[in-house]
Amino acid sequence: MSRDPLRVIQTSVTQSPVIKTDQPPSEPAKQKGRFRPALLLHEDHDLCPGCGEPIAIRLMLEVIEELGQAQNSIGVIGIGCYTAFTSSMDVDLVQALHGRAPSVATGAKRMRPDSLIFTLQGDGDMVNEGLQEVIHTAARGESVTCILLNNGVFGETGGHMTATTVLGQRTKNSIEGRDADYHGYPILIGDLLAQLGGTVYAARGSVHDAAGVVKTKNMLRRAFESQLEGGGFSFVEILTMCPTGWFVPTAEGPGYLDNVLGAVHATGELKNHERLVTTAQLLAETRPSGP
Amino acid sequence: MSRDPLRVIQTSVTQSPVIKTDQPPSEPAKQKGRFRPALLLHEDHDLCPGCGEPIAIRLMLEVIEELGQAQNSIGVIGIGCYTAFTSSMDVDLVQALHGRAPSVATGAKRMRPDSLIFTLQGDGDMVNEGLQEVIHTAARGESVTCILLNNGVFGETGGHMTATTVLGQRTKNSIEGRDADYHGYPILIGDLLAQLGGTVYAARGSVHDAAGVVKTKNMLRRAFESQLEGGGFSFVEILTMCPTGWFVPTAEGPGYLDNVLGAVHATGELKNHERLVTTAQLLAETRPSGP
Amino acid sequence: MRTVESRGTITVAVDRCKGCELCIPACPPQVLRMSTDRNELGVPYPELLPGCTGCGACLLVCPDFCFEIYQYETPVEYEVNV
Amino acid sequence: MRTVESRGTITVAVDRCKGCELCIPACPPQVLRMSTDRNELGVPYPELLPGCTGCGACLLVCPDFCFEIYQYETPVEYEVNV
Amino acid sequence: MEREILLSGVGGQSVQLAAQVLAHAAIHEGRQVMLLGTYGGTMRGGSSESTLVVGDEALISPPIVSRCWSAIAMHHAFWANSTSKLRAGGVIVLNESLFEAEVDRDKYRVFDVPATRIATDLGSPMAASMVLVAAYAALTDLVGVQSLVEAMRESVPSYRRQHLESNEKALRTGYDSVEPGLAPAWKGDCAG
Amino acid sequence: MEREILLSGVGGQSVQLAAQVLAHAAIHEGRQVMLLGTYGGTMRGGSSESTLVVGDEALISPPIVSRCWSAIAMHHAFWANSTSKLRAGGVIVLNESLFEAEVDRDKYRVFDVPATRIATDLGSPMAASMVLVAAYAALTDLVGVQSLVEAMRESVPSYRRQHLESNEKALRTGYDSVEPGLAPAWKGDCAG
Amino acid sequence: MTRRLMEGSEAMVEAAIAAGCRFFAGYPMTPFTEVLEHFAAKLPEVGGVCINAESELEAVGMAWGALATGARAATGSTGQGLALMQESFSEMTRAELPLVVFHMARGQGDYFQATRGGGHGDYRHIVLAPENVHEGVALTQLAFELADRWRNPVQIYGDYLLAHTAEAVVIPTSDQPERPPKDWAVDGSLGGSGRSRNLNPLGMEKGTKGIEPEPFWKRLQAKHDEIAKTETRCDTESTDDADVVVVAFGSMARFARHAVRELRKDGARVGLVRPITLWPFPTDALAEACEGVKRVAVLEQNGGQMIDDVRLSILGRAPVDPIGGISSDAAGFGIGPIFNPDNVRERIRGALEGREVAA
Amino acid sequence: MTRRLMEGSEAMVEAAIAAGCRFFAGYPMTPFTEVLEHFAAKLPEVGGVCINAESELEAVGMAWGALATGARAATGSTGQGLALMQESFSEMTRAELPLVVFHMARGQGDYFQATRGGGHGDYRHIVLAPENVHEGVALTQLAFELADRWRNPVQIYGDYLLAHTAEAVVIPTSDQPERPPKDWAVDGSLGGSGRSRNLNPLGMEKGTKGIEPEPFWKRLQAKHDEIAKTETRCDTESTDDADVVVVAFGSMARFARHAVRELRKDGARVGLVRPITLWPFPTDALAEACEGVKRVAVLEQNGGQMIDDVRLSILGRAPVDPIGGISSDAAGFGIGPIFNPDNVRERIRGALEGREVAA
Ligand SMILES: Cc1ncc(C[n+]2csc(CCOP(=O)(O)OP(=O)(O)O)c2C)c(N)n1
Ligand SMILES: Cc1ncc(C[n+]2csc(CCOP(=O)(O)OP(=O)(O)O)c2C)c(N)n1
Ligand code: SF4
Ligand code: SF4
Ligand code: SF4
Ligand code: SF4
Repeated sequence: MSRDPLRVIQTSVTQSPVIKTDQPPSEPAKQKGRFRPALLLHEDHDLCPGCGEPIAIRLMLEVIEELGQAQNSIGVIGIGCYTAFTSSMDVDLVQALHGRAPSVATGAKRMRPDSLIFTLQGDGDMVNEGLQEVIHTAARGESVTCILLNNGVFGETGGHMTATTVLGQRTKNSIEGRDADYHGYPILIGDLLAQLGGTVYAARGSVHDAAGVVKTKNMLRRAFESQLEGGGFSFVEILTMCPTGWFVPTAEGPGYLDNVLGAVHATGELKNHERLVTTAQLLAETRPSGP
Repeated sequence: MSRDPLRVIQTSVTQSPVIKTDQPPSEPAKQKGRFRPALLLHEDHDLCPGCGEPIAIRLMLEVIEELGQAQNSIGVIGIGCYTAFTSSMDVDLVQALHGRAPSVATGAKRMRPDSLIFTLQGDGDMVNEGLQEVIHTAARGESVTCILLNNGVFGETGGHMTATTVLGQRTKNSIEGRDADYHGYPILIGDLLAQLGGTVYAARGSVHDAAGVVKTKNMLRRAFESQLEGGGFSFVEILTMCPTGWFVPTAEGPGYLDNVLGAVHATGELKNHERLVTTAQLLAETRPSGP
Repeated sequence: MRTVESRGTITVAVDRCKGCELCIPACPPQVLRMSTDRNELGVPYPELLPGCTGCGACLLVCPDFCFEIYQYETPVEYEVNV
Repeated sequence: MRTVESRGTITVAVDRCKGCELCIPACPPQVLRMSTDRNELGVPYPELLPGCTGCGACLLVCPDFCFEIYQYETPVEYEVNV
Repeated sequence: MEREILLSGVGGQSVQLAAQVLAHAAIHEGRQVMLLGTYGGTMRGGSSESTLVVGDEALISPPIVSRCWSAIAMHHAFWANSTSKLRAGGVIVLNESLFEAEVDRDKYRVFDVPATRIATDLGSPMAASMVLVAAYAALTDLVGVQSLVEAMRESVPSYRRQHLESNEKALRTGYDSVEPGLAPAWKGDCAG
Repeated sequence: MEREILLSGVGGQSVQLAAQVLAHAAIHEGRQVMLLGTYGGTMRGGSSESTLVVGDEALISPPIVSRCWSAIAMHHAFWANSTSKLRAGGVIVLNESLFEAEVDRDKYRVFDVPATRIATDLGSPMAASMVLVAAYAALTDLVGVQSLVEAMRESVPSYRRQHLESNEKALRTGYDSVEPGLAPAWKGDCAG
Repeated sequence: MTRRLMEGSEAMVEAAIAAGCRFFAGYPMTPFTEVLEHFAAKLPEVGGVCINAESELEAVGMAWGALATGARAATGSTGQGLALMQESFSEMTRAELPLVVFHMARGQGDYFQATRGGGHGDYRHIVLAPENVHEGVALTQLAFELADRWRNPVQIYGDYLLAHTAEAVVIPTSDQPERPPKDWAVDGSLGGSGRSRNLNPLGMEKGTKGIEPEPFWKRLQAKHDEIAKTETRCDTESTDDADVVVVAFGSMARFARHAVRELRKDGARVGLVRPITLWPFPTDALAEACEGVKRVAVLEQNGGQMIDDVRLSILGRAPVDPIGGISSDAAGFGIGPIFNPDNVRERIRGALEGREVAA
Repeated sequence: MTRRLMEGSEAMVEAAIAAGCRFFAGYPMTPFTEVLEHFAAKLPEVGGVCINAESELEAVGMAWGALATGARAATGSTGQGLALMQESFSEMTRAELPLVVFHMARGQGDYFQATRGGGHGDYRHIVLAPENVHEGVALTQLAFELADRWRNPVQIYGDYLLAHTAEAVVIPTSDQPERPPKDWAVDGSLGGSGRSRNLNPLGMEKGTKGIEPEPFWKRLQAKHDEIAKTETRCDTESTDDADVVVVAFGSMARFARHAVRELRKDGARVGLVRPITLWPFPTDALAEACEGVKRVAVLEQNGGQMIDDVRLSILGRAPVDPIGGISSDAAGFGIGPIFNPDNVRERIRGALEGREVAA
């Protein structure tokens, strides 16, 4: 738990009336959003306060529903904090071992070529333990969609460094910050995957703010659509907050994501069929002044 | 054996005298080259006629000798046809499992930071079974040199497709030629490695002709030098002939290499400290008219 | 005193809120603030002030599925002390 | 008849040769050709004609370590029927 | 002789720190100790428990016990586990300020210590667990107050160094807040 | 009854093909067969051997034998292994054109067939192994010539279809080149 | 039903396809390579898929995915490659996936790997060890049946000799028993309904929170107990009046059988017990066959592995002695000099004479 | 020599470093994670290196490289992660590398994995199972000694309780016995001389052609026989007059010992045998301790694995019954409800009364 129980919450207290929000409004109103996406069986989960993973999972489920694929999808789930959602996601699932989801997805797709097959993995799962699996799956051009929840740490085991941890980032086993000489450099997995012949779509989004969430949802939609068109491998990386693993106060998660992870793993589309963009180019465009 | 025993050798028979070559010349002459490099215990080996791997191994051993590293080198050897040379290479060696050499090299380097540590691997070994190892080792910026003998097939087990086999290439299990839809696309491993933060040197050479051999030797020298300077990860990929695995007549190996493998895995330097070049750029430069 | 119009409103599942505060900066008109009270989990939760536009940004960023969003057919007005 | 100068020469370990022919096209002055005889392994091996420059290209491409290279202090001349 | 002590409370109440302080203090006094902390749930407000065994010589007790000699309760929330293991006649030292459950005062020797109030009065409400273990130490003579203070200095992680003073004050105040030796640990045999 | 046949020669002499033709022919004639080919070395010119067992019913022999009833030798080079396994009185059919080793003609029943010469005369020197197995078949009555021809048609890989005719001619010529039934396989018990 | 001459690897692949196998993934390694090659050539002809996986880890993962959709699917390798699959093997057993594994071993040194596994926790694979190509065909088809029946992985333990020996075999076609419906598989159709599935190795149920491994694992254990009770298979020959019973499996048993018959001809009182299932080991059948024998001689091509199971069956009622041992060719592919009828007969004769037989 | 309160994971890491371990690589997994964390924190302080490897496969490979240079080096994981290392484990045993493995298991279900392995071929690891943190320290140091002495991997089989229980321990410093010189290691200095080395698992020699695995593997087998003869370790208590002997290892033995002492107080004739080396299993010591007993009760937290070794030791001379079973907490980390003194005592009492004890 990163939240310091002694920290006093600072809110701007105005004289305004506080509006009752414990039930739907009595005035005539149209419901525009529900607690949970249709494809979630219940809202409860044990993930930490301020974790970005549930936000990403919502998006993914919404897109599946919106594309009419609720009854035509098989998800292959890695091992990480998000695994807790396997009991509440209302799509058919296969639990894979840590790192192994892309191969499992491959086998499923080859036997059910018309189903929407996706993986859900963390950065530890995909870029550490299972790096080879996802690269080979992309090179092979499997028509599956791999979704990466990238928080730059192993959340589940307590916040250790992964292959995407950015330089200087403090983690449980790089307590002075990731040091290039001792720990090496982060891998920009999106760049590696985008350039492979079998990849048709690759993008990197983020859930640190509402605009990021909206953009990320569009990426997920495009990725799934590419798969349904049968083209080849598609990939969406989603930067998610892990205040617990980052040792930052919960509320500072989004800012830390944007300033630290986002300054290296820049968001944007990396490949859309013929168009190929590198992270370096994205960074130059979106953060011309540098991190 | 790819060589058809019935094929008649066509040589241009002239009226010239055939010069005796069974012993050194009696006329005063300076010896410019010896049968085997100094660091090879004997010349015998069981590799196929026309195999490119012994040529590459010669270069590697010559460079080690020339850099004065004969008594300061540890080679970590993968599993493939070239493994047969572990009994004749006169440097300290560690035999690794198929795919695992880069990690073994890492452990050795960390304990002996001043030694020249290199791996010798085939494409099956490095780009199939152990893809993840070499990428992580490069990202980590380990000061080791990984040497890839890339013939686009598993030679040792009989010529099956690997992750570098180019489209259309016939192999034992892609007998109609590698088909992108069924088998996926080749991986340009040099490009993946060059772009990683921990890589200081990456190049792709070839032994299909004498000029290629000379260039490749320079690449090996630069790679080893980068390591000795302590900079980070270095990598040399060497395209080698495997007439047996390619199902082509032995003498056609070099041409096949150049026209088929070389048209995709273009040769040249991919990274030299700050300078980064992609294979696509190399192709545009060296084969402007396309394969 | 001034009048503030709410074009929309929300319901909040207070007892599911883990108090992460992600919703607070996400709200474009800045009409969410953390309570001084604590919920069953022992943490403060968001309270709504007048001026909600029903944009759903809070819902988008909340990791705990605490929000429902409504858009009024006719905006509702509140008197506010500034 | 014409005179051909050899600036260098080679020794060939004939019985180690596997007959791959890689040395033949590698030789810049094209003075190597495959024998009609066969060696212990049952394959033809390279024969040297006049005109060797001692460049060592054959050595560079031979997978079986069959070549030694020499450069003459004074070039040697051969009479050749064309 | 071996004494089992179960500490329990709610995550965030420094139950584990209190257990460590007691353990380190016992080591200072030459005893053998064994300590196993367990946490329930991933959220703040989950259970925090610790099993501590202190003895004269090589311990026989495994790290999870079925019966125990005494219990320290910072809160009633996760008290059920402790109470199920306590031997009849066992010693209970509870944080009167927060503890709201029923306790069979005939079966056990119960001591109420207003630990949170004492700590709040000292200006450091987070040091309530220090008050409580110190009171426990005094009541049972398990360890002396000086050992506790030194043990606390060892146990507090470096990034919490600013709390050393207030913790020491809490320990000393807690130790003095009860009548010492009412339930001696090292005299007589295991109660019940 | 089971008959073990060891075929041997030098890589490139089509020893394995010959063994397969014999095996397929035996299947045609309703027999059980077992066949295991082994190669020595990676280079051309290494050994090429094959163990074939043919029998009336479920075979008892394992795929590697210690003793055998007969041997077919395309060349003397790797002959030692066969000769060490041959039972006294065993049948040897050898390629007289190339075979240059000593054979104990008192101990074994030896038949010399100039297989390479016959094949060369037919214009297809590579079909020598066909000549030799056919001669073997005739001498031992192991299988008939028609079975051999059909078996050959099944065994030749598709990219060698151009050799079907010459192979057939080699088989028939080989079959007719010896006096049939001199060393019958299916009469009497295992020699030696 | 024509007989065709096929090497074991080809025959078993044909048998698998006839049994409905539609997916295979593998990575080459001698002597397993030909199994992969035959699947690669033949599966597309029946609309199946064979992937030349980039490694053994990926191969087993692909099989996992194919199995999850309800297809009959398999992978394989030699012991080295299977070593890499151990985590998947144990978890697939827990996920109750009917995997079939073609293990073409480099000899018999992988008995422990096959029967005890190197995964974590309590799990077992059914292990079938064919003696020859005919049985290779039959046991391949049985493997798919058993895998489905028990929802448990089944390994076929072969070796170089099985893979490379050709015999004239008949591949039985689809007179297969009715297959149990795979009401546990995922086809993607059950989302959005609350009845979607989660195929997992932890016993995790949809709609609940947390997992309860203990009852789940105990249920698996009970299943394994049931398999152990009902699925042992064993072949005995001439044990009734035997002084010495030889125990051997797979290719080694072929040599043992030959020797036993030859020795019987000489009047020796020797019998053979051949476990067909290495797990569950035919403990009872072996114990029964060895009642009253003077000695049990274990002929295995390794340093002594199956002998544990033999001793566990005999439990001291007769001396149990090894007459096999480590034996390898120069390439390490597993065709050691022990595979020689004379050699084997001498070893058994040694046991008959009460001599100690050197490995 | 001050006593310090340390959790098992920390104490064992300190013991390893005091024993000269200078390299560690691992990948996090509960309950092994803290071992990695402590190595990561402490090794750099002594000039050593700890790499947060990107996977278990890479971790074991790195340890391989470090060991090859002659350093004392280790890796570790839980059973799941070790499953991935099986190929390396068997080949490192053949390459005779003195690897030390910290196995912090999720319970005792990995007994087969530890003692039989899931690698290929014939090989064994020495397996040490500490009962408590004090012994964890001692056996860690012994592990490095044995690994070097035998040039063979040594595993330390611990679990959640061992890793997380804190005790006041003393870490013995460098009063280590003289270390044998590593005249087999490679330091890069021997090239160009004809005496360069090739550290390999195949018995391949420099300057020769081809390999000769059989004699090489037989030599390893002989080494393992020698280890089995000389390195068994076993702890017995109150077995002299016992009617029932309980056999248990590791954390489970802690509970068994407690129960045996309590039951002895009540006059029950019960004893304890605790194998300290799981391989080599203390067959003789166990057989001796169980002479004349009415029953041997095997208390292990799994579906029945060590019981094979117990039965192989007793060979029918007394009934051998399981009194443990599968037992897990909800997270699957291995602290099942069987770890309860009352529960254990009742199980042993059941064995004393001749009742069948349900798992
Ligand atoms: C083979 C294997 N090694 C290690 C683990 C332990 N493990 C479980 S989750 C996890 C980290 C997950 O990190 P990540 O994938 O980044 O997801 P997050 O928890 O951050 O969501 C690890 C290392 C495992 N389950 N399997
Ligand atoms: C884990 C494992 N899988 C498979 C093999 C079998 N194997 C040995 S060499 C080899 C292929 C080697 O190919 P490559 O690395 O390209 O080298 P080449 O033989 O072409 O030189 C394979 C698959 C092995 N040794 N280990
Ligand atoms: S540890 Fe990080 S990733 Fe895991 S639930 Fe907590 S915040 Fe999310
Ligand atoms: S198979 Fe290929 S790589 Fe191997 S020795 Fe032959 S030609 Fe070379
Ligand atoms: S974002 Fe959700 S969980 Fe976080 S404070 Fe707001 S309502 Fe609570
Ligand atoms: S290159 Fe070497 S092996 Fe090949 S033909 Fe020439 S001499 Fe012979």
